[in-house]
Amino acid sequence: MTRHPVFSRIDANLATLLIGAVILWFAPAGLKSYGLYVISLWLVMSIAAMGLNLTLGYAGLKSLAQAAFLGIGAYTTALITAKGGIIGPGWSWPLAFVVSGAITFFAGVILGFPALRVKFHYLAFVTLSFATVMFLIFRNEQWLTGGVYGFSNIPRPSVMGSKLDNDLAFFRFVLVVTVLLSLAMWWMLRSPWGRAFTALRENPLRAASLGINLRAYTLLAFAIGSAYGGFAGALYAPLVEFIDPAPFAISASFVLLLTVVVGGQGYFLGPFLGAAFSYVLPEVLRATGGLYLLIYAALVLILLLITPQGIIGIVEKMRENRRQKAAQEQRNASKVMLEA
Amino acid sequence: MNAHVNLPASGPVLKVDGLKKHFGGIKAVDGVSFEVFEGEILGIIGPNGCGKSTLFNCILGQLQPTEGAVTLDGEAITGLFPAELNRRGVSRTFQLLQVFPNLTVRENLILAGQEHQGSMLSRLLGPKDAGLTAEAEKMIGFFNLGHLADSKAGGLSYGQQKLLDAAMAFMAGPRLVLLDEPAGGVNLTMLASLKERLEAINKEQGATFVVIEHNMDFVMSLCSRVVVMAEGKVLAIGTPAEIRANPAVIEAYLGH
Amino acid sequence: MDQFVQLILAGLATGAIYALAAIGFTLVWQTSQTINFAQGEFVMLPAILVLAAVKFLHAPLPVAVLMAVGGFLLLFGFGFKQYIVNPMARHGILPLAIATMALSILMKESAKDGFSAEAQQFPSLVPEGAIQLFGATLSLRDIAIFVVAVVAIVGLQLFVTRTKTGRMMQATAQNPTVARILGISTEKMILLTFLINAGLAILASFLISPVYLAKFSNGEVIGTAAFIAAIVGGFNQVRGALAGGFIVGLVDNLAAAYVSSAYRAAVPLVLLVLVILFKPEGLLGSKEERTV
Amino acid sequence: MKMSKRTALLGGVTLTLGLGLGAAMAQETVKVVGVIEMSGAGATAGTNYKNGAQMAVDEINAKGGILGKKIDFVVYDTQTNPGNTRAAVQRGVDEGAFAIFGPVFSGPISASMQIAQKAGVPQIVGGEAAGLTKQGVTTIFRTSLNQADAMPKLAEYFKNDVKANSVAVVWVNNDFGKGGRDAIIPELQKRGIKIAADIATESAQADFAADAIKVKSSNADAVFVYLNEEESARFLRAIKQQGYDKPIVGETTLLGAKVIELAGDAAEGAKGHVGLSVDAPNPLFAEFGKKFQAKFNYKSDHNGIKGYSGMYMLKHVAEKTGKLDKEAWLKYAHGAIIRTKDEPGILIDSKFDANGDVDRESFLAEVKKGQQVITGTLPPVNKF
Repeated sequence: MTRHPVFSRIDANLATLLIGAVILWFAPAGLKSYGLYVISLWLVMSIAAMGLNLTLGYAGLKSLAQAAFLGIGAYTTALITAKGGIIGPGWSWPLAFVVSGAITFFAGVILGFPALRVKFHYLAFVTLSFATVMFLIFRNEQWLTGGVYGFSNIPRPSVMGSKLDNDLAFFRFVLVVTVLLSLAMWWMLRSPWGRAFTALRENPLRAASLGINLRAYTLLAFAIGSAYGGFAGALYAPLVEFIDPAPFAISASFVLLLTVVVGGQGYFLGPFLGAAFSYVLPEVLRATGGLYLLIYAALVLILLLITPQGIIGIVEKMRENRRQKAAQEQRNASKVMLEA
Repeated sequence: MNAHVNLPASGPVLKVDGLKKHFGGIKAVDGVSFEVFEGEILGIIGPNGCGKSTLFNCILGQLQPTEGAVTLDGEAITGLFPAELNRRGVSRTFQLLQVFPNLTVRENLILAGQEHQGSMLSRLLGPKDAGLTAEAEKMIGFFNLGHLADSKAGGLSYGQQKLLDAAMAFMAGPRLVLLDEPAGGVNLTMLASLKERLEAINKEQGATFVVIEHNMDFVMSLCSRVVVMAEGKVLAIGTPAEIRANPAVIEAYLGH
Repeated sequence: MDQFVQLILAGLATGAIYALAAIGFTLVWQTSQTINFAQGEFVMLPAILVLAAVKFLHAPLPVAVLMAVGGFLLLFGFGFKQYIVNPMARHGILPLAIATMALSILMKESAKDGFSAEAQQFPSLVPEGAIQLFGATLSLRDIAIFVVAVVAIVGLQLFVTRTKTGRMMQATAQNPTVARILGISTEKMILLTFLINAGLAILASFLISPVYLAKFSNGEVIGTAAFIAAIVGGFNQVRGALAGGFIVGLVDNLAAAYVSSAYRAAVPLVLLVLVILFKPEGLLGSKEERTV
Repeated sequence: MKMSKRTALLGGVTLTLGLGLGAAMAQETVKVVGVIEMSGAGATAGTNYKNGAQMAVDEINAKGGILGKKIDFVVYDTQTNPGNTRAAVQRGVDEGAFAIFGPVFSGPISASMQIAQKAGVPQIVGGEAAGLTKQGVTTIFRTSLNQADAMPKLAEYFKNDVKANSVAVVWVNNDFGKGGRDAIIPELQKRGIKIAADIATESAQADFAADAIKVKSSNADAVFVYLNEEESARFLRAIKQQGYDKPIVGETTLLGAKVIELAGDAAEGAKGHVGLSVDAPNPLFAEFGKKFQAKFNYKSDHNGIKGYSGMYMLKHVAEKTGKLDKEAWLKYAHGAIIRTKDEPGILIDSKFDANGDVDRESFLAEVKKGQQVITGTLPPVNKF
């Protein structure tokens, strides 16, 4: 049997992921706290974007609530791990991680139900409303979340009895979690589920006629995508060590949407590129002084004008051109075969 | 090919009984009844707007019938969702092209069969092809798509997509296949090969077909029996020879 | 009771502004499938341009207004369509929507860095003062906002339904393919809707800036309100956007007073979610046909 | 795919390089990193704070700098986002800053002050929320009065001068506004004053009609307005439209130059307590105001004064210790009393206590004929 491009592409995704992980493990040795903070943030936001990429990029469901899920995860983690943690410092973070994922998973299921009834901009609106309500809860329910004053002194997790107060150690911890979550996502996307999600996006009616349970896959896409937001939140809280409602506002959900689109929706590596663009590039541009947001916005515009499919779209366009050429030759050949 | 008219002793695979679908005052389907038996190819013909497509959509759960019943092997399936029907062995092809353009031909075929394999969980944890590669390769070979197996379906020609669409309908080893204008827009050479493939797969899989078609020659040579519809009602049912000789049919087709 | 009347009247004035923004939003969506996330910034910028022309070019106010109107129509009516929407339209709704998001940052930051980070007074065309109505105090400014907005909207509606160009525009919005077959220059009609959108934004800008003050960040609130109002109205109906604007303005004011000021922002949204779940085509919109 | 792998690697390398540099270039300057709200909700306050600080830096450098070394003042925008603020403070620390200057909003300060403390870098902030100096952070210094000190003064004012038996409180729902609200309400109640309405508003809110109507129908004897600048102006306009005629009382921002300019006639008669003001009866404030106006072409508000005097505080303490040593700086600054006769740039005699809180005179003021008029001077909480 011949090698199929799609299957080999998935393998290339895996290879890039693993090679990238090894490089990242060693690369930041010379970085100071700030650099480590920025690349840790990059990975954390990549996880959140990966979730949104599943919901939006693969399954085609427009969600404007990813930052709210990030917030649910972050606050859950803060509550579980703060002040020595509920079950001692060693196990509090793993518990928080699991609970954050579970809560956001079920919130995603609930939010997914409207997705069964309404499509398109109404779905965006329903998720937008959810995000607004969550933001207001974070801000107003001071007894629980610390309200506008925020939640401070969130501890870093401990691994085998030692707390990851060292920024490099914490970065590597984030890296390991990111790789594990990416592997799980990679596996899922190449499994029959991944194909079903794509089918859901491309043609739900046809998908239904092939026995694909639209209801189950829609809810799953929403729930798993949301859970990745929650997982990212479980890392965000100890990374910043302080949370308040601001990073979970509507505008933050829009930035995540931008991240996924700029990176390349529906591509496995898109969220990593997008998050580098959305969260690392502004840090680099900050050196250009007061105009950096202007420059950033102009870059987004130019990039989208050049390649509306996102950064990965450039690569994909070249591959597609090559494939089209090959396909054309094959078509010519096939005509001869059929007519013969 | 239309020789095995001798009907089997067992009950019908599909039974449509007094099916009605009204849109406000318009009676698109108005009391249609017929039966389809094991292994046969039943054609449904009729002039445009006679209610063929609405009938199909009612049988397939895309529309809720106003009245009447549909049974599959004696079990009521009236108004079941398309996905549920498919999992019970009813599959279909589409009048307009409905393949997944960004998946390859092989992936389209695997997708068409995967939901019939195992459980949700086993589909997540099991192999990525859901154990269907061999089956897909067989179908690819059968429909002469071998050289295109790794091309994206969106890049195929119209006729090739039509073949793929049909191949997808057969992936899960269906009990009953409803084909919506399989010959529409397909050129003559391709048409012969399509007809031959359909006949072969009908024999090989033992599946039962219902075909909606405009192309009379295609229907008359492919089908063992034909239902003629007009204005939402059944005008006649019979073998192609009987239909050709039926004055009401001639009237409906040629009388104006 | 007079508190209630007062809230209703204030809500109508705010709602009129939202309606202006939402109508432009809807028009642009209808003709070119553009979700303009920069709509709020479209309303923010014209006032800033006027002030900038006065400050930097020392233009007298009427000249500055003319310059701002001309410049804005050119840049954000014609230019927006030509250089952002046209190249991206065929790549789907989302990349274009994200591009407008970038545009909104660009407009906001340009206004801040190029003009001022501070709020500025904007001259009012209407004198200060108030009248008493149903026991409630009603400012002349609110009345003027309401009247001007309603006149503009009624004028637009008359234009669309009573003139040949208007009907051609509507035909383009409803079915561009058929319109093209009928010999309508759809390109020109689409441009016209973009110009009308820019014009409505200018009007809204001049009406509210005296009250809200001219500031680079003003678009955030208005943009969201316009988006919500357009959805309430069904997204594809000018009449719907009009009603949507008023509903959002009213519900917002009543919610602030009677429900909870801390959860004020959520009340209209939650109400509307319920509406959407039970009437997915919006309050006045028509069902989008499902094609098999 | 080869391409994207290569691109990804390249990106990683560029990133690593880009973030790793920066610290290396230590020169004969004093590096002060401004971590300030230049965009987002705090942009106006941040811009003033930065401009004030910049003006001080230019003056100091023109006169030879601190201990003969020029100040290298760079500003990183925080977008008024705590995460970004944290990153920017971390960056400043990594780059070897002698001090961190900012931010102004209290949430971002809470998010970032542990970073500065961990590194032992002084942080001079513009925040007023009471909690900031209560968490045992040893590196933080305020440039304005703590809400906990300002609000009792104001409650007294409500009781004795306004003679109100009931007050409607309008506050902005961020840490600044909430902090003020949480501080004033118990002080008012302690003095037997009823809270007739307790109204939260959004930051960057544009339409205040509903809130104004609510205040009016609460029939309180007076209203206390605790909002940011533009919102104060919009609220004043909205309540004026309702024909409101009872006392409107505020704290510092409400009586600021910017609010008076923006609100126009609607600001007339507003009164209250002012921490810092270019209109204070103090020639140094007036001179600062003139210089600022000349340089930036608009009138400074209290945040401009905070930035300016804060930078001079930094300079003064460094010169007092006679060396550029952070530890020594911190040691001297805790408990430092800086008088204008020694350091005119501080603008007003100030005492910094062990928590980093500042104590100084403050003023009672009223808006008359479009001007802030100081009607009285209140002594510091603890005389020094």
